[in-house]
Amino acid sequence: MITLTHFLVVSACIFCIGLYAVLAKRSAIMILVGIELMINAAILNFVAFGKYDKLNYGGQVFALFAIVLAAAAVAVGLAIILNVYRNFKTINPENIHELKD
Amino acid sequence: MGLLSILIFLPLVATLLILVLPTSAKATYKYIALGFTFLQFGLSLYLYGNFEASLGGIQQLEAYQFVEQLSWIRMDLGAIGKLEIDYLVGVDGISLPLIVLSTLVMLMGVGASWNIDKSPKGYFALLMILNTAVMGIFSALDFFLFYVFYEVMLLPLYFLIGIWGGERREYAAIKFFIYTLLGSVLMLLIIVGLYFSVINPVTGAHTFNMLHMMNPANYVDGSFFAYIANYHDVFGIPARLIGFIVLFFAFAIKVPIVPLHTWLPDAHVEAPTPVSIILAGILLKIGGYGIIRVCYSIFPDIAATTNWWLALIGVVSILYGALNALAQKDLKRMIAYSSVSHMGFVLLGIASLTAEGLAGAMFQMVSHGFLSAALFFLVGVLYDRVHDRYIYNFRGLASLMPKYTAYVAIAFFASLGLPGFSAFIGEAFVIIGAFNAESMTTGVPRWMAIGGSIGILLSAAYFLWTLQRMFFGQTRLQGGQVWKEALTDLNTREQVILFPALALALLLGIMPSLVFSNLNASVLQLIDLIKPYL
Amino acid sequence: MESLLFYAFAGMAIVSALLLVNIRNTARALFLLFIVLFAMAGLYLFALADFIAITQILVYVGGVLILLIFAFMLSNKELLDDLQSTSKRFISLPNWQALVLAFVFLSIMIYSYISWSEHIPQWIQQAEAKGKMILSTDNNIKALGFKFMTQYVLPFEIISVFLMMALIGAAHLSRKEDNK
Amino acid sequence: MLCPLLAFLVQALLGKKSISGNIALVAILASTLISLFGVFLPIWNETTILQKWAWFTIGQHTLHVGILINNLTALMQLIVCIIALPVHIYSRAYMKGDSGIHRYWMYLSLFCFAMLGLTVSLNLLQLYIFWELVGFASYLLIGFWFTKETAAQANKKAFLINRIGDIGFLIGIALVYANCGTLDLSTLFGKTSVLSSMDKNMSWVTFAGLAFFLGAMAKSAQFPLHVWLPDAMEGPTAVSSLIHAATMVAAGVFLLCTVFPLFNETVLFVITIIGTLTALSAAIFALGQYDIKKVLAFSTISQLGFMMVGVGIGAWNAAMFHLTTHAFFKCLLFLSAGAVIHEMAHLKAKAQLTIDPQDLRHMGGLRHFMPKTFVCMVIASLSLAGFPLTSGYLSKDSIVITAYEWASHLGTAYMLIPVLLIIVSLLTAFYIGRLIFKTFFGSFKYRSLTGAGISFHEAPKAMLIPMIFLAAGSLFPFFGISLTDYHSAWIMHTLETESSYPTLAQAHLFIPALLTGGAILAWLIGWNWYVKQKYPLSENNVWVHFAHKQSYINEFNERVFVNGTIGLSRILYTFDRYVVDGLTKFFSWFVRQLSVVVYWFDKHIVDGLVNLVANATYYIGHLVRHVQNGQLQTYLGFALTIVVLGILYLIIK
Repeated sequence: MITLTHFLVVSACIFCIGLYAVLAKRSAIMILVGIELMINAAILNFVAFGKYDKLNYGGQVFALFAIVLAAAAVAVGLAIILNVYRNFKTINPENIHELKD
Repeated sequence: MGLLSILIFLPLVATLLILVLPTSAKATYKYIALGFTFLQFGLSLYLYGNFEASLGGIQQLEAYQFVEQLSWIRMDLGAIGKLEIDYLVGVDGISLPLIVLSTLVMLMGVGASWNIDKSPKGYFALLMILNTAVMGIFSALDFFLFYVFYEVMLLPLYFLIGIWGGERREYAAIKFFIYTLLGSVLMLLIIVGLYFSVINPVTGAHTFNMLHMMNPANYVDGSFFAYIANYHDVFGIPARLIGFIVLFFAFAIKVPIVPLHTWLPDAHVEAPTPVSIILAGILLKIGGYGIIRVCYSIFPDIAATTNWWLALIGVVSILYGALNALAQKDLKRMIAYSSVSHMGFVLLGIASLTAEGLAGAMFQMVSHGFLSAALFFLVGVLYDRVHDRYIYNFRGLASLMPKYTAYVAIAFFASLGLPGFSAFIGEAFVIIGAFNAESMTTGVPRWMAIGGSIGILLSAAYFLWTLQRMFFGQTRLQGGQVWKEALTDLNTREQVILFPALALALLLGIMPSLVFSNLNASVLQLIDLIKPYL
Repeated sequence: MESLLFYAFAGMAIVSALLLVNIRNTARALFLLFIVLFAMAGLYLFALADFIAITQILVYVGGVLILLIFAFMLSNKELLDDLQSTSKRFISLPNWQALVLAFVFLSIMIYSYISWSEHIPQWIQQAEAKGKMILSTDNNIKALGFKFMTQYVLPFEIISVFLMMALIGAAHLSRKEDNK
Repeated sequence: MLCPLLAFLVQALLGKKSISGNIALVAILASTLISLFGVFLPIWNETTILQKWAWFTIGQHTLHVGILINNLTALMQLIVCIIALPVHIYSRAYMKGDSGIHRYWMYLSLFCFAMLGLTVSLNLLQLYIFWELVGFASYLLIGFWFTKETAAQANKKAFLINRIGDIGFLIGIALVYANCGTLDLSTLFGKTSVLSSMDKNMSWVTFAGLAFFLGAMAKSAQFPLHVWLPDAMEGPTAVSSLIHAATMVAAGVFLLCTVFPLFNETVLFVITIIGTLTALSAAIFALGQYDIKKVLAFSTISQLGFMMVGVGIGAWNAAMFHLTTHAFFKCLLFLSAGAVIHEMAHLKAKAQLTIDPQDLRHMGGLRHFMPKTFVCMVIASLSLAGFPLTSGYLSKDSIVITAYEWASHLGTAYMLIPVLLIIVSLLTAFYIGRLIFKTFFGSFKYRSLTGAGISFHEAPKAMLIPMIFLAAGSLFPFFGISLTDYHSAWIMHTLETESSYPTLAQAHLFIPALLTGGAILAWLIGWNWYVKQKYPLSENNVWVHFAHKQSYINEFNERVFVNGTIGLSRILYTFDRYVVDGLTKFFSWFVRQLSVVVYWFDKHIVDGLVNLVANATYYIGHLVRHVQNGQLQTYLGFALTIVVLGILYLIIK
């Protein structure tokens, strides 16, 4: 029997892996990948909880919204990365520290 | 203002005077000091002259003489009770000879410091403070007052050794200071303990009065140091025994007894001559005086049970000190060790708990007082001339300095207990008292007395050996011709200082009654105090 | 059987994700992401969200992943150098902070899930009790269609506009600017 | 008695001015007259005189000083005076021209005072005081020529060995005081003595007796404490004759006679044994000596041994008798030897010889030059050897015969003692004969010098007169008319003791005969050996060597006791320095280390806490600065950290 907790644990694992990638990776693309993983983990939670909301289908609906938003975010993010790459000739965020003065 | 207070605080006036006078009047300091000590000596002689010998003292205030009692500190501490500290001074047969001795030795000390030229202001001021403290110790009857004087004494000595001393003066001064401070801190603990155990029968308040502490009736039942129904113990040792041991320890450092003596040679060797004189002449006596006045009088029950150990320590000190003196190559160090040996006799005599032994111990203290002072002065004379004290560097001084040799020989023979001199009376009666102890069943076995008498033999050995090595034979000096010219015979000032000391040694040797008659009543009283516990 | 499959998918997702974050080669990492996303889609199925799973595959695998690969390829040359220069260690030193943080976060979450599972929220209990759960026999796609067009029509429209804005913005950003 | 004290004080005050010694001379003359006419004649055989003054009170006991004069003390006092007087006269000539002469007279007066004080002391403590003063005066006189290394050594040795005895004496006094509560001689040993009511076999009595005997042993140079006496010959000869022959060394015997009632059987037996041993060993040692004074010194020791035996066998009157006669003839011997040495020293100085003026080997044939000295010396020698018609004959025989009677009373094993004594007597005759022969017979080595303007002549009158006086005293009429019967001597009469054993008539006959015959035989041998040059033994003979070196007792003492004590003292000093002081130092080191630790604690922990606050602020600031490094990931991580912390807080709360 697959309970709610099963999903939640898996999603937590994925989320944390994504989190690690976001925090530790030296490539903007991998950071983006990390974000995707986190979003996926969130979607999994939506879906898992949505199982108990037959009336509104809130979980699945928002999962769809989230997927769309993620796709949009990836698109924008990749565009930014490409721009940055063009400007700095690197996608390692450590080397991109022009944000500070 | 009674006579004793004048005696105590007279040097303080001198201190003030010296401090007030500008440095340009440097030359007058020593005259001031000399004048005041002379005055003090005169006062003490007056005290001696008016002393009523038949009164005992010890634990009866009525039997004390020249008593002054003023309320000093009165404080209501609420739940703890009232703090009652008196300015209580008085003299009995135990303290009188020591007071006279102290004034005399002080006089010698001031005379010996005639050539001090390193900041004489501070020197003489400190010397006078020391003088006050010493007088205070010998006449204080309030334990708190006693302690205050005891502490006041430390400081000037520390500076006198540490500033005016020899090469390793700081080391010696620190050593001396730490040792003595250790003793006095321990003493303070017991004082506080006693304070809470004893009440003044008149006012009902806790008191520091030593005389009240000597009366078993004044102890609060169940208090820490109570006589009867005392269940207090520390690590299984009864509280009163602890108190006695700790107090004894404090005074034993001063005496000094053998395992605690190591400050003495260092302090003596490094101290300037006058300080050595005072150290040996007065300060060591404070130890003996403290044992009699404090340890024995306040804890007579313990004194009666522990005297075997005390006597053993005394005998060990005698032999150990003498043997160490035999091994010395430094004249001053030798005399320092001889002091250890001679003070061992004091302890043995005290521990014998016989009238002969106690009186002999007191006499030995007095005699050792000015004899060791004279000896240290004599070493100082030599050191002044050539700045060397190494025994093997001198030979045949007799033909070079006949007067000096005569004085040294007299002092040596007096110290080694030649009859006719005071040390003989002291040592002989200590030995006799120790022998007598078995008949009186005070618990000191005879072999200890025999051990002590071997110390007399050893003292003859090291003194005579030194005499032979340094003074007899053909003149041969380490420093050659330079020394030969530097080693002039005694001058008048030195003779004036030495002569009275040695004359006194002779006088007391021939007429010991000068001391014994004043002592006797007190000694008997003390024996009576202890006897019930034997 | 069902739970075995679930565990297989879950294991695949987690292991692949772990490999993903630890692999140095970005290209491989992206392919591992592909696997992760597939596995996730499989997991959605177990949550009875078949439409979401399909959308996941379509949008992510078909769109996002392609995009990422494109971007990777565009910045490839520099990226490879960069990868070479980084530390060969399995976990390079500055990463340990991230690792610790992630672990702490994970343990917090798992702890809270476990403590939470002991007293499940009321609405879930009610749903379970009343049988108002999505069942595997339900037609989810139809229900979703109805919901989108009725109850969620406004968010649906907004997200559509938003998506378009994003796409236009992305295109604008990534266009070559000669005048700069 | 106080006269010499006055003389001493006056001379001490006058210092160098009193060169002549007239004051001392007058003083001793006065003392002699007083003691003879004022004390001795009235007191002798009369009641005792007792005068005392309270000295001081200690505890409940009051000690007195005073004078106690009975037969014994009066006799002793007289001896001292009568011997001291000639010695004083003699010294005037002998010491003439010495640079330290004023000190000499001072010391001599001090000695006389102490010795006289010793004889008339009222109680044991007073006796002890004078006892030590005598030793002190002797110390000063032995070391009179203090620039001489050997003299300085000898006086130290003398004093120290006497000190050993003094300790014994003191212990004895203490024991008596502890047990009897008084030190008064008359109370202790008088007619109604405290002791008579006591059991004499108690251990303390034995112990005290031995302690007193130890004192006497050292003072009277008994084996093995005799070693100081030969060395003491470093002093001027006049001093040797007075102190180390006649008076001071006899003080030990005097002490034993005084405290005689205290002794029990055991102690007496020990005394006898030691006395015999001393007599024998010293006689043997005397045989091997070349120094004229050392021969005499050993003979003194030997004779003192006789006296001890006298005391030991209970015949203390015989001991006193021998003491008296011995004082005369031994003093004479020394004075005569002194005269010889005096002349030899003159000869040496004039002829610039490098010889020891006291060495027998350089003398010989002197009877031609110094006939009067020779006669005096011969009389004294005869007396020493116990030849009939001399005083020594009487006194020595009295001891030997009494010893014989004592031994025959007790049993055969005890016979060893009189037999040994007889042997010693014969040895005595032999060595004194050797001395005489070597000095006065034979041929004089330096005779050639005397012709060449360097005169070698008789001693001056000031030296001769006392010698002649003493020679007269060495003859028998001085002590008793009877030639053979010592019982009739007046000293023996007065100091009668109750003997517990019967008189043996035959002993009175054959022992004197044996002694006299033996002595003559010994002289014949000596004549043959030394005058006729038929010396049978080589110089390096083991036994001669053994005797010469005094059986290596000195070396033994040096090695065992002196080095032992000094070694012990060194070890103890090292112990003191490194262990006792080391402990102190260790303690101080420990405290210092502790303080270092505490300081470290203070610096790093306590102060560290303070610093930590500051540093924490700094580091947090630094941390925050670090966070604000413009890197998104760090920002993110930081934000997340805070979130995590917040969540953790919520969980834990």
